[in-house]
Amino acid sequence: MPEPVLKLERITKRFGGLTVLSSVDLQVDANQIVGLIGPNGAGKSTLFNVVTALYRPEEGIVFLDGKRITGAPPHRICRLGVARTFQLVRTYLTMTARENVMVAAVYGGGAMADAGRACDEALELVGLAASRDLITEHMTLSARRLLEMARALASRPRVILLDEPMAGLNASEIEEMIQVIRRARDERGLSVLWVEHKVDAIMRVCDRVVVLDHGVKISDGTPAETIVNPKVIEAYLGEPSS
Amino acid sequence: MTREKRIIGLSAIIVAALALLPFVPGAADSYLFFLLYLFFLYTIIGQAWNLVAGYTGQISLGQHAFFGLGAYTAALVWSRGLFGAEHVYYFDPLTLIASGLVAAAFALVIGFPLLSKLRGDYFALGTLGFGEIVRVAFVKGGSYTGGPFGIVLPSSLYESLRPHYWLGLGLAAGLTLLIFWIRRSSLGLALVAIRDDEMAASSNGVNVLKYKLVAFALGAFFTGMAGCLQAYYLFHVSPEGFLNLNWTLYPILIAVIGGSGTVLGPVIGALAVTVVFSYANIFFPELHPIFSGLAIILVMLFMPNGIMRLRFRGRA
Amino acid sequence: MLDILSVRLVVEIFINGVLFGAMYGVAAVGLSLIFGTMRIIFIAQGTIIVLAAYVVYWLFNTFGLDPYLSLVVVAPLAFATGATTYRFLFRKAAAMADKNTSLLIAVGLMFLVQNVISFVWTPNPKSIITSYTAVGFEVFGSRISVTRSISLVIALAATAAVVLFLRRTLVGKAVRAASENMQAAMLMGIDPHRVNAIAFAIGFALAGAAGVALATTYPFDPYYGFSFALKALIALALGGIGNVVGALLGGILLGLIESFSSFFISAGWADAIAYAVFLLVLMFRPEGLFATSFKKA
Amino acid sequence: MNHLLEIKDLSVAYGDVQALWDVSAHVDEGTVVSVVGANGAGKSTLMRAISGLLEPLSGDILFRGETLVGVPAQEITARGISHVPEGRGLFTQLTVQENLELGAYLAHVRPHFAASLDHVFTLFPKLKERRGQKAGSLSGGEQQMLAIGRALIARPKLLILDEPSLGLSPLVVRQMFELIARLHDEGVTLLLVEQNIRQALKAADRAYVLQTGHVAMQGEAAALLENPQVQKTYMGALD
Amino acid sequence: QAADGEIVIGAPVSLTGPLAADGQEQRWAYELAVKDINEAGGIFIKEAGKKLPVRLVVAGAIVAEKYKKFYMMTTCFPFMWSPQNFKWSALFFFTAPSAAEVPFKIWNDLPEADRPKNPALLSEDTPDGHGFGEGFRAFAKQYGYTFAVDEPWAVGAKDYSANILKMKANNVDALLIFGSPSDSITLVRQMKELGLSVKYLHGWKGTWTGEFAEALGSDSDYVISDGFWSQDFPFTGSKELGECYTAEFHKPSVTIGAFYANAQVLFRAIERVGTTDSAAVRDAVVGGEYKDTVVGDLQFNDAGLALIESTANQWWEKQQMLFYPPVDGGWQVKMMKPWGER
Ligand SMILES: Nc1ncnc2c1ncn2[C@@H]1O[C@H](COP(=O)(O)OP(=O)(O)OP(=O)(O)O)[C@@H](O)[C@H]1O
Ligand SMILES: Nc1ncnc2c1ncn2[C@@H]1O[C@H](COP(=O)(O)OP(=O)(O)OP(=O)(O)O)[C@@H](O)[C@H]1O
Ligand SMILES: [Mg+2]
Ligand SMILES: [Mg+2]
Repeated sequence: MPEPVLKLERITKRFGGLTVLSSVDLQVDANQIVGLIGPNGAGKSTLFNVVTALYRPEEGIVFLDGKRITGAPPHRICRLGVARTFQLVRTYLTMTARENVMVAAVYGGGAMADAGRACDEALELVGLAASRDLITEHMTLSARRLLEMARALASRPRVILLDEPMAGLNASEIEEMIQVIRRARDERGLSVLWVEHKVDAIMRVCDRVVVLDHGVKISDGTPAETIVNPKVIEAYLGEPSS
Repeated sequence: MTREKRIIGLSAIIVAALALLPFVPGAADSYLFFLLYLFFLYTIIGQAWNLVAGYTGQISLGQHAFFGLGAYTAALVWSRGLFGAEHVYYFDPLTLIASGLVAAAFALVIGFPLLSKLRGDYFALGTLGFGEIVRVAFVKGGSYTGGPFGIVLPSSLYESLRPHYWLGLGLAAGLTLLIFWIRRSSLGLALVAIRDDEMAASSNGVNVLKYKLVAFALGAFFTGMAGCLQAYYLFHVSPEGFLNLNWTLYPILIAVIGGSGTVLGPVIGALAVTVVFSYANIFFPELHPIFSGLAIILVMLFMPNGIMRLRFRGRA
Repeated sequence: MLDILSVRLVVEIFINGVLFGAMYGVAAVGLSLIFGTMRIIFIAQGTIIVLAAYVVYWLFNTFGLDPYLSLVVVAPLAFATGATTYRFLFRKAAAMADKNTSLLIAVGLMFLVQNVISFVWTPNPKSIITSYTAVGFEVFGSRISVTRSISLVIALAATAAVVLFLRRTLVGKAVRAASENMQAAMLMGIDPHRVNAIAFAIGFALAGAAGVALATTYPFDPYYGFSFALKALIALALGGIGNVVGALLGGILLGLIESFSSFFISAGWADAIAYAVFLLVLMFRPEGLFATSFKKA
Repeated sequence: MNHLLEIKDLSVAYGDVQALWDVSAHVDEGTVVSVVGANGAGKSTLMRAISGLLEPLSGDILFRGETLVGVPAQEITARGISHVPEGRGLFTQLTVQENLELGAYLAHVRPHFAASLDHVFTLFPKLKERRGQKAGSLSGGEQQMLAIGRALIARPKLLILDEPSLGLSPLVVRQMFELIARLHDEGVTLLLVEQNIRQALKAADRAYVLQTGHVAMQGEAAALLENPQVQKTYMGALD
Repeated sequence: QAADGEIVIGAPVSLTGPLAADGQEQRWAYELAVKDINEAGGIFIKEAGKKLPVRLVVAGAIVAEKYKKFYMMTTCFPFMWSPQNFKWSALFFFTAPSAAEVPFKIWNDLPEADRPKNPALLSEDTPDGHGFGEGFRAFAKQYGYTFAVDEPWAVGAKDYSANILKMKANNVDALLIFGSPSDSITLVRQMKELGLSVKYLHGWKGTWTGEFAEALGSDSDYVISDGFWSQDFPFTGSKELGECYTAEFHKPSVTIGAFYANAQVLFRAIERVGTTDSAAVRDAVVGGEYKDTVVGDLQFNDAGLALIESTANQWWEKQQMLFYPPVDGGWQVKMMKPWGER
């Protein structure tokens, strides 16, 4: 069996007395899109922060392609092939869209010579090619969200962590975003770990879905299995309404 | 683009004209000539601070330490003949570089712990503390640093202000050019990314600590060389004259009045500060600090983004 | 050295350190308050304190007003000056994201005020002589200065007032809210400039109180404000920026560091030692020595 | 009839970039009005102009017959408009409790604070658990809850919600819309910006569709919900 | 410069910043000297063939050495000035060693019982503080005293309780201090607060300003100060100069004489050579003799240095009583009373 691209073992994270993640195991296989869902405050974003080394876990190990990456600083982790977006959008506000993406293209670990091309391709992929010279301070929130996606792609990662990329998009835009995610996987051979509250989208696109509740993994399976899991219904989905 | 080209062309002409000015008879003896020297010196320290704060977002309040370290390096190397007895020290390139390097080395040594641990105001305070420690260390340095009196250099070597003028011009223009280049290079990309959002930058693969250090050390390097240049002018390097907090205050004033985070801002700021300070000094000898204080306040009230950005307000 | 050491001596060094540190403390509390509104280090704080000391001096010499009594005049005057200063100098800058502007206005204000003082009252040091200045009293065999003890009381009262204001009153919370997100504060119905002006005014009133303490205890000159502000800054950082009680404690700690290192090492090194401790604290406890909670990264 | 809120030919610009052109709309007392539209259509801009965060270029905004143009934002809040802005506008350095207290900053709502607080805590029990924690350390969804809770405490006459469901889990989103329905029943007037268009239209009485700064469509929410063009452009295949 | 029918003299004087206090006395003395010379008709210049008036330009520092303009100085220590081998300046002042000897000479003239047993020295961390400190230590050795406490004195620290406690612990009975006016005032006040009494308190630089006595009131009594000059000097014009100053400022000065004399020398030098040519004026001063100035007779050596003697005054009811060098019928130094008995 091939190595999973990203593998998390027994991740535990506390803030003071508050345990936000307790012994979470999780893996993302090559070319898979894995959904990560759970109620607000379940610890999803915290898990991302642990993987990208913005937080240091109290316990647990993160492997990328079988190699341990816990302990490496954030920029190193990006260069090794883990890119991410942020739930509360963080673009470089004084830079243009293209410059934003260029940062990742130049420093993210891909070949320097290709940086310009990678940058333009990423902008093209998310559909922001026309806004490339806008200062991002003047872009709408959702455009910035797309920009973050482009930025993550431009660092040419092995795996990409998306934190609610569809928040604030309407149905048609969600449709486009799904295409972006799929194309990223299909054309770039990426693996995706994706946090989202738009359950329909998750269920349609993901190969597997992991559910967190109060920092504990309560379910891990195909979308079909997940959607009928009583624990998940109770903690997250609620009784299906009309 | 064409506008930019015009500015570059114009700047080149101005620099060339300034470089030729000392050949005009009588020019080198005028008060204006001295003011121009001061203008160059201010441009260097303003640009250096701007690189650290304007581009990288790290407010340094320890620039006086680098200025002093540069000056003391020159003075010590010279007064002790560290490069050999037969060496000529006055306007010696080796000493000049050494001054910059010593300042940069200190920046690296102190910058590593400060920048890896501290952010924002705390970093600013840390550099301030560092600057004061350096000052006290030189005051208490005994015979090695000349204590509070400092070190005196043989001022009889002084012939004219021309070499200072040219060196100042060269450094100021060179540094401005360097910053212009940095802004468009990938280095500049990293620096601005760090300024805008450190966390995002590190997640995009930017080695935040490394580039902060690079900017800090580069700023210190040029500030140190400016210190050396001023030592050649004053021939007396003392804590009072060189480790004075003014050398931290001035660059900030210069960069912010001109427009921090812009390439030409510190140049404009240096010009403004030179003019305001000198003319206030001539016309209101007793009141000039009042006048200067007022000038700072007025500029900040009416041109809060600096003179440089004034014209571009409202642009998308 | 050791043979002259006695418990009493150590106690005296300690007491003097605390009393002196309280001066730094009260300045640091003012800095902390203004930091809470403007997110800037208000570098002119020390100079405003010195200005207040000159006003106290002037009231004393012209009208024979007792320095402590003059607090009744000085504090409201300072309060009004603070509000006016905010209105005309900082209002516009407070709304801007870039804090350098406010910082520089403060620098300009410092230059301006210290030189105006120098112009009006000459640059020579001034001090106030009354029946209680330069007088000490004896407690358990240790001599303690009267005016310095009163300064400590002033510092404690001022800190308590500010803490109550910030933690207990809604306006205090509004100040902190407005400093973080001015637009959001407006959406709460807060007039950000009004609450900022109040905080600024209180910061100045504190400077007025500190000015009284300074004028009765030490000679002062127009340029002392800046070095005083620097020390207050260290006190602030020791206590943790934004932590008001910490600011006072930081000031007292700084006083102790200086007084013990002056005695046991050398007065010439006291400054460097204070700065070194400050750097170490910054490095290993950047949230200050007296902080109880962490900020989010 | 007199509208609670009336917007007349409103134009708004950011510097040189105009974001709204001659937008007219109105909200009647006790109704829920939804504003929908694509990203960048100008929805948030319209809300910011109403609550006084942006100064219009031209046009007028009337609230209970009085103009809001030129009135400072805090004064508009005092007149009874609460705006939960895009991006939430929390005070991240203050605790949850302090954020909520500031919701009752206005003198006339302060006496009701205790009761309102209980109400908010029953709506969002998570907030009660986290009341001593700094708002900045809350999860994204918890922050959204806090923002809404804080606005409710001010007991506004007009509540403006800019994408309240953003980042909330499905369960909580459902609760959110139930809450909106309940507020509607209680007679609170609501102006709702939502990307979740189907839900938004279901919850609303009237709706406006903004397109690149213009009002493209308006009318009864139920009618718009059935409108094939709206369905095609904004609801996609997913819903 | 003799252009345009007047003689322009530049005076770099600190009018702002921390040195402005000195600067103002300096300017006053220079302006008076210029006024006096102009009232006498000016200075005769050969090229002009007549006496020309003098105009004083007070401005920021001029670097004489660089511009090869002659620069007359005082109140600068020769130990700082001499090693530089300046060609374009001349200086008259006392040397730090000669001044540092003064207290020991005074002590040795005291009755056996009054001589300090445990003297202490506090000298400021500045160039002149260091210079003096060295001098005091050398003479203490020579005269057979040892300092029980010898500490550098932090500038502007405002809190000297650590120094004071240390002196108390060491039973210090005499104290030499070298520091700024502000610091000296602070120190004396805190000595009183903390109950440190000494029999002899002699200060340099910080204790001679009028502010010292003004700030301390009667607590300044007994304190001894150094000086460059005294209106009690038996030299021509001394008394008038002092009275003129006191009439205007209501306080005494021990510096204005030096500044006035500085101008006197320069004017006479110009008169001697009859030109304003810097090199000629310089040559007239260097190696020259100038008799009967307000500081007495000045003899410049070949390096351009003339030495004067440092003075000592005791504060008494806000007056400075000259007692060293002794003048006939002058003040006799008093031992300081403990604080409790005053
Ligand atoms: N720095 C911190 N200090 C204290 N508590 C924290 C901190 N960061 C996160 N938490 C808490 O940890 C919990 C998990 O937060 P996290 O942001 O991971 O949630 P989430 O699953 O991403 O939720 P959402 O879907 O709402 O974004 C929350 O309850 C939050 O309050
Ligand atoms: N601060 C700003 N500066 C300049 N332009 C802005 C600013 N904010 C918004 N805009 C522009 O105004 C237009 C309308 O933006 P607005 O935020 O109102 O859109 P929206 O409909 O709320 O979109 P979203 O659904 O993405 O929130 C957009 O074109 C946007 O680029
Ligand atoms: Mg989250
Ligand atoms: Mg919006």
